[in-house]
Amino acid sequence: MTAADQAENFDEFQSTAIYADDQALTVQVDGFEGPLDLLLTLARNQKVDIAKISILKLADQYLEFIESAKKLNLELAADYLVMAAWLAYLKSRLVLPQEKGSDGEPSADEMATRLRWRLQRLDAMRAASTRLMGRERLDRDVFGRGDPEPVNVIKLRTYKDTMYDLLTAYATDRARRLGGQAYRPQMAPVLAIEEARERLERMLGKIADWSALTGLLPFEWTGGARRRSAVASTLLACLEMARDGKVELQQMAPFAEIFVRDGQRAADMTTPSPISGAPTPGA
Amino acid sequence: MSSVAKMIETIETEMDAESPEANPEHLRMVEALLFAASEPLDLKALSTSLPEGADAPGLIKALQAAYESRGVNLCCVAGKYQFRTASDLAFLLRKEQPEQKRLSKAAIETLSIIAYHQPVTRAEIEDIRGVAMSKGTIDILMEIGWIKIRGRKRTPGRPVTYGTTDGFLVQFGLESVAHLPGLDELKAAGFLEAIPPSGFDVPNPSDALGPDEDPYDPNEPEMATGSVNLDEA
Amino acid sequence: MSSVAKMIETIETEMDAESPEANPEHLRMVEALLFAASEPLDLKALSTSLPEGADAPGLIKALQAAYESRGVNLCCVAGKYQFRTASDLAFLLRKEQPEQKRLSKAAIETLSIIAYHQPVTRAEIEDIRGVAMSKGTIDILMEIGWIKIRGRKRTPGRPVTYGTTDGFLVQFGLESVAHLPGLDELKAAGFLEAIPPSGFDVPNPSDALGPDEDPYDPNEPEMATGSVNLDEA
Repeated sequence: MTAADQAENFDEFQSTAIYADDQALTVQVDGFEGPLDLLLTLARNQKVDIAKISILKLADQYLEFIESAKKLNLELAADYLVMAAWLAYLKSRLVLPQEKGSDGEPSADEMATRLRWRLQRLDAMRAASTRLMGRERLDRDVFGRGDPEPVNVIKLRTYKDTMYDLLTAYATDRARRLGGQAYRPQMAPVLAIEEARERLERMLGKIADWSALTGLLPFEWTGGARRRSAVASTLLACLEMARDGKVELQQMAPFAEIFVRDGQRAADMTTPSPISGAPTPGA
Repeated sequence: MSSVAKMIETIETEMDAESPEANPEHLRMVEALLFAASEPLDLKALSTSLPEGADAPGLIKALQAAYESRGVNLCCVAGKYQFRTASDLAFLLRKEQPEQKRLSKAAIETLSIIAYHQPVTRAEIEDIRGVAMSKGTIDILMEIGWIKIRGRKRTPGRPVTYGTTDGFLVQFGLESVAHLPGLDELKAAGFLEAIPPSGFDVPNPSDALGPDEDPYDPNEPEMATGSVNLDEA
Repeated sequence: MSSVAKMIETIETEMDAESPEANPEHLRMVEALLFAASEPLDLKALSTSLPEGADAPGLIKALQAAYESRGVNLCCVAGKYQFRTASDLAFLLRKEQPEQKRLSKAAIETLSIIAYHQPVTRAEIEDIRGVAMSKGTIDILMEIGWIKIRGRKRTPGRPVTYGTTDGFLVQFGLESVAHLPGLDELKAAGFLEAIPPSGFDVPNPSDALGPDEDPYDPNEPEMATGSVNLDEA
């Protein structure tokens, strides 16, 4: 139950506590849903058609009712008091001779008619409500199929893939796989100078005194165009290293074999040239 | 001839009368479809499952007639069709409703007023009942799924208007709000007329938007929502 | 007299024959009870709900006869009774929902390789694609019905060979696999670069058994099946 419901029920409780202790007017302890509800109950007690009810008498009853509640020191919700004030005003106008209605204000009779009409309407709506709630309700009075048979949804799967998709997949997949190799930097048949120099530096100290340059070529670079490249690069590397004093070189004649030896070792001792009568190294 | 046979003969006669050409195979199909479904089905849903050219309205009529005096009836609720146990057999099947479902008197009255007066604003409901409404009343009815916010009145403050749902019609076994019990009497007596009675527009309970009603847009900007709160306060 | 009427007459006759005194009110009750029940009911359960002295077995028999040729039948399952849709109308409770899909990248690549390189084994597909294949890929293509196991390779382990089906030809609008475009056509159509990577060859696919391929016999003895598993693993 929500707080609002409780509040509403509390209102009911308050109005329920109102008893009429005179005129044999007994109000059922049902609780009232506001002043209009109380008025309707009072009107019913007049046992006349609400359409023909005496509003004057009704106002009296209501006001008496409120008075008795006050005597019992019952706290009344504000709207009951507002209704009481309004009814007192209406009563005073009803008993006074009718003055001509000035600037649109409804006459006392019109006000009484309006109140009567509202009571009738509330009464009619209550009756309609009872009829509505009296209907056979689903799952209380009437029942649907207790064990319904659900509809099986079968998915009819179709594929949007076309010939285009198939060929694209084939061509791109295979091109990617094979093309991966094609784009790998090709091993150019050239021995880089840096590579040759690195190699030579590693070999220094291990090579024989005055080794032939062509004997120092990498084993896999000993044929064809690869050999030419290896010779050129190794020679250039040797020249660089000779400049730095790391090796010494000898060549007896143009295009003749070039000999290499460790520059460090040359400084330590004097080894005879592999070729007698060779010019002094470093010349 | 037994009374059952007599009963069946009556059905037979009625079926022949109502739709002389009701295809028996199509009848079986509609019967199966409606029996199997857990929810009411409308003519459109039935038609999509039936062979082309099947006369769904005619078949429904024939079935309704055939089941009229049976333990199970074919009812029209919220414009859809559903087999339900006959209401006079409620005593046999009635199940106690869980207590929590019991609505307060205020909630029942509010539901009825919304049903008969829709579209109706909170202020109008309060005018009829002569009492301020606690916020919980509307909430409960919304939660059960019997009422909904259906629009806004084109009056100052643009108060939201309430109406009943299809779920309400299904629950109370009503074909449409036009079939509310006693609606015609209330209308004839002028009790469904606008509030105050001196007004000239006559709102009938209707699912269609009223002449001074805008459709409800839950994504309306803040300002408009503010006016709802004013209305609800 | 319509056939429905005739049908009803038959029921009537049967009902008279089976249980001349079937109480029509009791019949309605059994009908409603069975309809509303969430599970099949046995005679005992029915009897406790029916008025004293009601002949439950007789009523059931009468109802079964009455519903025999209807869209809904009263069935007996394990000694309990239940209304069920007539079996010949089961198709009404099936809804076919079209759904458009696309193959995954791996699946379409695999399919294209199978199409071009058939007959091809799983290991060969993996070799061509350069990646291991998930078991699901072949399964999906088999399920759609675009590929089939067409034979076994005469190599150790006798791996199964895959090929495409007629369904594949229909989907891709091919008259035969021999009509798949060759290398030059792929180039001309822009699927391949003008200079394809070295080693790119496009085979001429064929439905005919390969030179080292045996036809597939799904009933081969266990041992052979074992080798399939090795292949698939």
